[in-house]
Amino acid sequence: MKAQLSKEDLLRAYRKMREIREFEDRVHVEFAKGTLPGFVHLYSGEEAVAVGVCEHLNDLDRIASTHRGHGHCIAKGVDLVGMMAEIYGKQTGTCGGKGGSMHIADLDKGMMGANGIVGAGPPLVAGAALASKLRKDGSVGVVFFGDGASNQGTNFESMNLAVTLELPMIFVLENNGYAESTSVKYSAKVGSENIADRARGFGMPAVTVDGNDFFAVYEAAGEAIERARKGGGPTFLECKTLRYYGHFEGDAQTYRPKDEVKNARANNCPLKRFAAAAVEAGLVEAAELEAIDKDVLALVEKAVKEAEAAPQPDMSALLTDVYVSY
Amino acid sequence: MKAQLSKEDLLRAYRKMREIREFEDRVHVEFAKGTLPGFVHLYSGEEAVAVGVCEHLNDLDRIASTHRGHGHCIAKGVDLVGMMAEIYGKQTGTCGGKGGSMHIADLDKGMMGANGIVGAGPPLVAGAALASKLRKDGSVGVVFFGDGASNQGTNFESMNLAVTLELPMIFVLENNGYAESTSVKYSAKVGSENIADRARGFGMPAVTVDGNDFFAVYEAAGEAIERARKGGGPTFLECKTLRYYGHFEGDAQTYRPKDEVKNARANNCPLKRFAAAAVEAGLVEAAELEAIDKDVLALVEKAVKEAEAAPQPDMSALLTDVYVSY
Amino acid sequence: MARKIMFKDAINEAICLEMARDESVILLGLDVAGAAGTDQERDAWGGVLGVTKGIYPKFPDRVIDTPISESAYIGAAVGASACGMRAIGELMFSDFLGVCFDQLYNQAAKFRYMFGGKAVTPVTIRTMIGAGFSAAAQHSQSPYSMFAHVPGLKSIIPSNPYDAKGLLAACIQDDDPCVFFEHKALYTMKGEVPEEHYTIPLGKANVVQEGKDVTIVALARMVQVATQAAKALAKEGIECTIIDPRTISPLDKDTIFSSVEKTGRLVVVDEDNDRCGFATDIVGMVAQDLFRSLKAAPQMVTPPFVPVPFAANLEAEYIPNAAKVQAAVRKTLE
Amino acid sequence: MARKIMFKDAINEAICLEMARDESVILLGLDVAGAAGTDQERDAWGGVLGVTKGIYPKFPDRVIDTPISESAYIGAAVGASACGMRAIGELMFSDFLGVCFDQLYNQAAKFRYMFGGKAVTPVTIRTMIGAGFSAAAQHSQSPYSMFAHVPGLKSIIPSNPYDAKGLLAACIQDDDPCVFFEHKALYTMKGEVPEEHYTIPLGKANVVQEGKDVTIVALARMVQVATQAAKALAKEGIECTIIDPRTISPLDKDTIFSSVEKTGRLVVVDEDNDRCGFATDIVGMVAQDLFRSLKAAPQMVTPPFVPVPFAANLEAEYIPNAAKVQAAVRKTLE
Ligand SMILES: Cc1ncc(C[n+]2csc(CCOP(=O)(O)OP(=O)(O)O)c2C)c(N)n1
Ligand SMILES: Cc1ncc(C[n+]2csc(CCOP(=O)(O)OP(=O)(O)O)c2C)c(N)n1
Ligand SMILES: [Mg+2]
Ligand SMILES: [Mg+2]
Repeated sequence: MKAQLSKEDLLRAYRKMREIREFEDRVHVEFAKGTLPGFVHLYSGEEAVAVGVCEHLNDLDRIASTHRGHGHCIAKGVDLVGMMAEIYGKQTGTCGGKGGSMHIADLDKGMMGANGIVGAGPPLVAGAALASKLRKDGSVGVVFFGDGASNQGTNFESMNLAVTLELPMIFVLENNGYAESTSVKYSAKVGSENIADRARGFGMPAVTVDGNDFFAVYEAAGEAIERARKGGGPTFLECKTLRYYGHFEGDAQTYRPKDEVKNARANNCPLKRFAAAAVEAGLVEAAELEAIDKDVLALVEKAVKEAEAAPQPDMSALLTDVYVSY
Repeated sequence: MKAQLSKEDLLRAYRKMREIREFEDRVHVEFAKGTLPGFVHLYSGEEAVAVGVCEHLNDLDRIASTHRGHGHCIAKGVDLVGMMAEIYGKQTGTCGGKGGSMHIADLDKGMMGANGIVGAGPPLVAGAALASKLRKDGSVGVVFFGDGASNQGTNFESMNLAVTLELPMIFVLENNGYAESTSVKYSAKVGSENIADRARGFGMPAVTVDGNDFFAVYEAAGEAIERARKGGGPTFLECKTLRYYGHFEGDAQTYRPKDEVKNARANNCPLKRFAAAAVEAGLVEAAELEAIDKDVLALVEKAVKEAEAAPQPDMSALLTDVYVSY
Repeated sequence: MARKIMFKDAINEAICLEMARDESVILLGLDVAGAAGTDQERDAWGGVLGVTKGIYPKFPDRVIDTPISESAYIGAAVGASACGMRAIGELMFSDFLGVCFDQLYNQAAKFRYMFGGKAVTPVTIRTMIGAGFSAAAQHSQSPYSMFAHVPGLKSIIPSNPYDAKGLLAACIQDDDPCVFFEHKALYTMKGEVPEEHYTIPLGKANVVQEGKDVTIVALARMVQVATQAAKALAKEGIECTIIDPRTISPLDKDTIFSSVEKTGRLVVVDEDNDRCGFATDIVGMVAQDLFRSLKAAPQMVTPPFVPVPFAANLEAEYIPNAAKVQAAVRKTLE
Repeated sequence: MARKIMFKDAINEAICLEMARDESVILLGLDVAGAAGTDQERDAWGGVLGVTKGIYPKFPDRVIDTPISESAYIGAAVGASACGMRAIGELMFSDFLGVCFDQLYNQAAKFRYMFGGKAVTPVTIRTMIGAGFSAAAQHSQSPYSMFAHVPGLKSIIPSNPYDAKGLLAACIQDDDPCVFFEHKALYTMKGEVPEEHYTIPLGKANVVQEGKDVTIVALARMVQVATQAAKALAKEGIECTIIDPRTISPLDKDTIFSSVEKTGRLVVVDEDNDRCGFATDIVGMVAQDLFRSLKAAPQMVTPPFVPVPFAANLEAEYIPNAAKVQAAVRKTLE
């Protein structure tokens, strides 16, 4: 738990994590009712990663995300109400209902998009980081990607490119142990437990942290981002975590040990751990956190109600937004 | 210099190296006359790599090559006379004149093709090695690629796939210091002098050897191939070497230090080094090597003459060989 | 042949039969078995929509889960096939072609030609196409025209369970690189499928129904849309021939041409846009070769030139429907 | 405007002018400067055929050599452009599209639509096309039809130095993703090019010559072939209109259509095969929309459906030539 985090910081970080959890848990419930369309991948359980990293970022900093993007969006400041409407495919959604869960983006917030293509993010963020570097505005690019995605060629190429061009870029590996039903032990037998070892071979600093420990992520990310802002080049940050739901909604999850999620929820929940540590250290009060919980609950409820009530996109939207001019 | 190499072995290896050198030097001369079409990339200077590796291989073992493929073809036993005709675009060429310098292949010899796409080889050889593994015939797959190609995503993905599936595959990196005009110091800043370090991060054994020392390559390749044949999985073998000509014929090479090639030819020529070592150790006689030189000179002369005299492909060849059946 | 099974089970059956018949047939892809590296039972997924479920237990050595590295494993399927295997590589969604296209475009497709006829690369790529699932712009495309454009590749697009089984078996047995496109909306379609092994020749269209007035050409799910339209039109006395080419490369020009020669009218329905797509391909070749037989302007019913939208109402409008096909048919009769 | 310069110099000039005008313009690619990491002078290559030579010394920070990692650097060009830059990414040969296509196909092309109109991605990809250099199957292709098929991308194909400069400038200034195809056989073509800055609007065809009998549509090097054919035909009294669309997406349908309305006859000449290609695209849309104006079957002059062969005689036969165009024109007049 770092001195540099003020009470305000702590409460804001907790709120973000709670927003993600509440949002995802609610989407899970709504999806089960059959009211939500498409493929939906939930981020519950991994909140400390997105928030631990994004708490260091401002709107000029860019992130790119994955198919499991809701958490990154919320952490980067995308409006949760618009996100819910987007997932419902409504006109009021962040992308006017044309993108959906896998394509939420908000460039003004520095959020370059969730992405349906595994491994698409790293090159895009390399470009963002190159823009940062050329503009000399001290901004950075952060790419989030999974253990499965870490095997995609785009990711390796981008690591090398970031080293070659000394880009202000952070590679945040969310190692949740699975790519769909495939264990990371199979897909990335790097010879150790840590995929970060592979990044070190590319000539960049690489660290592995407990991704369920907000403070560990926050600290490591802070160091990497600071270095990048100062022209020190890219860093690889591996965060070990776990997703609480299936790969996507509808996944029977027979590939997981029976009590894996139950145990994690009970003993290794990033929100619970954060709360316990912060309260114990006397930095925040339990009641303050509970107040946030209530607030967020109401916010998500409002988001769902508004999304349900919102109109579908106007039919004319089918043909617009393909080109700026054509 | 290893005991396992009989005199016959040594003479054969030397002959192969000489064939490559003579072939390439002659293509260089012929190209300068303006008689040869297309893009031509010469292998002179790197002979010890192709031959040091391929001397361990038989026709069941597969290799895939690069744009700079002549050396690998010759080392793997492709007929040099047919190759020359192919480079001339003649009907008697290895591929009937339809492939040319960048696409010489001879599947019966386990030569899966030179390739115009940088980084195309590793996935193909992963497949060949998978076939070997499933057939349990003890064969292996070897992919040759350059320092530039080592940055291509396909290469990284294939390293990981080879580790995951424990494939009998050897990655032979021909680090000749340049990709076109770009230094490896720029394109692969791995934090050390050795790209092999990067491979180690993928969880496979990796070694770096002097690629101009036939015996060093031979020994390291032998170990790797042996391990692969026995089910021990993939190995990465980095061979440091130098090309004597430009990237392709026509390259002005202003990016090279003035005397780089001259010095290398004088002091670090793989053929000279082989000859000196073998003769000094009393394993072969200088006269035997000279006899080979003469032989090979005549062979290449014959190849050129036959290529020049050979007919162009029949016009009907334009439309054939697209499909087995259509 | 009374047994009815689903399209996806027909695919599964074809793979199993071929694997049983031929030891060189292998299956490579993401979670094609599932649970690799875990302590739980394998075969946990059978592909993202369960199409290959149950194959791993039968052929554990030959059903191979891979890391998310399409270039490497699709390329490995190509490479293995150039070395005597008959690999089936599963590219989960055809939308992902962009991460591995070179291994098909410049490698598999060209080996035989570049190598002077000496290469044989009997690889089969299975991959999903199609909109209608709110899967948005990167999981709903039907880019077979890009494959059909490439000399050296064959492109196969079944529209029903019977064809799916027979065509996939034919692909696996075929000595050329085949790309087999599976429309995800058809997976649960039921139809009569013989239990025994059979193949359907590549390059032979299916005449779904014959009618004297108009020729409709349609693929995959659009065959249903065309059929629906034809039913409605029949009530007005308009008789349609519906041709399902089933494979667009090779293309059964003869069947299409001889129908257009009879009807003089052509409508092509496609789920992909028309710019350099399948619809213009058919209309273009008919216009060139059968101009004198045409009684009216050939019509294309295709989506607008936009990415596939997410919102359900937009997506429904994006996909060609029977009403639009009816209108196009009527236009040829004006 | 008497100054004559080469096509490749026109391209170089367009890049320099845009870089000078706009700080956000950057150039990324393999050896676009050259000698990176060596102790020798930079700018050693200026791209594989020297097209960008001399730009690095002027703008050393913005001319960026990259490792051989097309997905990463083409993707970086896209990403940088989504973040306020105007990146020019050089994909050396368009044949290499398969190693990086996703970053254009699913990313650059779709951002704007998927993100509800909020993204602007003014990236330009420069890439070589064309046969005729004995560069064989993997370095001689002209796959622009695959790009034209993708909603969200623009495809630009200049045929002369003047157009090359003006169109490339327009691409760089354009707010949409543009793919700019440079025929390698045109690089040494000389033509009048003003020194000053100018742009040519994307989506506006060039009517190379007007003639009342037949409309010929051709791109890039095929414009020369068409012109040669037209000259020969003129001697027989056959007058051809030659239309160079210059950009195939957007396509200037109006210019093509109004010419075909006048001539009633259409020949499309293309250096790429016709299956789902540019030739069928034009013929298909004309057949649908202008059927009543057509006096004869539209004709396509395209290479056979085979990879590009290496041997000089085969390659010469592969590429459409004036004699074949003349025959096609005559066919429309039979
Ligand atoms: C190029 C590509 N290949 C495959 C997929 C299908 N897919 C979507 S998510 C996923 C697993 C990703 O695993 P990981 O990167 O570990 O992320 P996680 O789902 O665990 O967050 C796969 C295979 C895809 N969307 N894109
Ligand atoms: C995908 C792709 N990108 C770029 C090229 C152009 N190209 C051909 S060879 C080469 C350099 C290769 O360097 P390296 O791998 O070190 O091999 P070397 O030439 O040194 O043997 C490049 C960039 C290509 N053929 N394919
Ligand atoms: Mg994961
Ligand atoms: Mg090199």
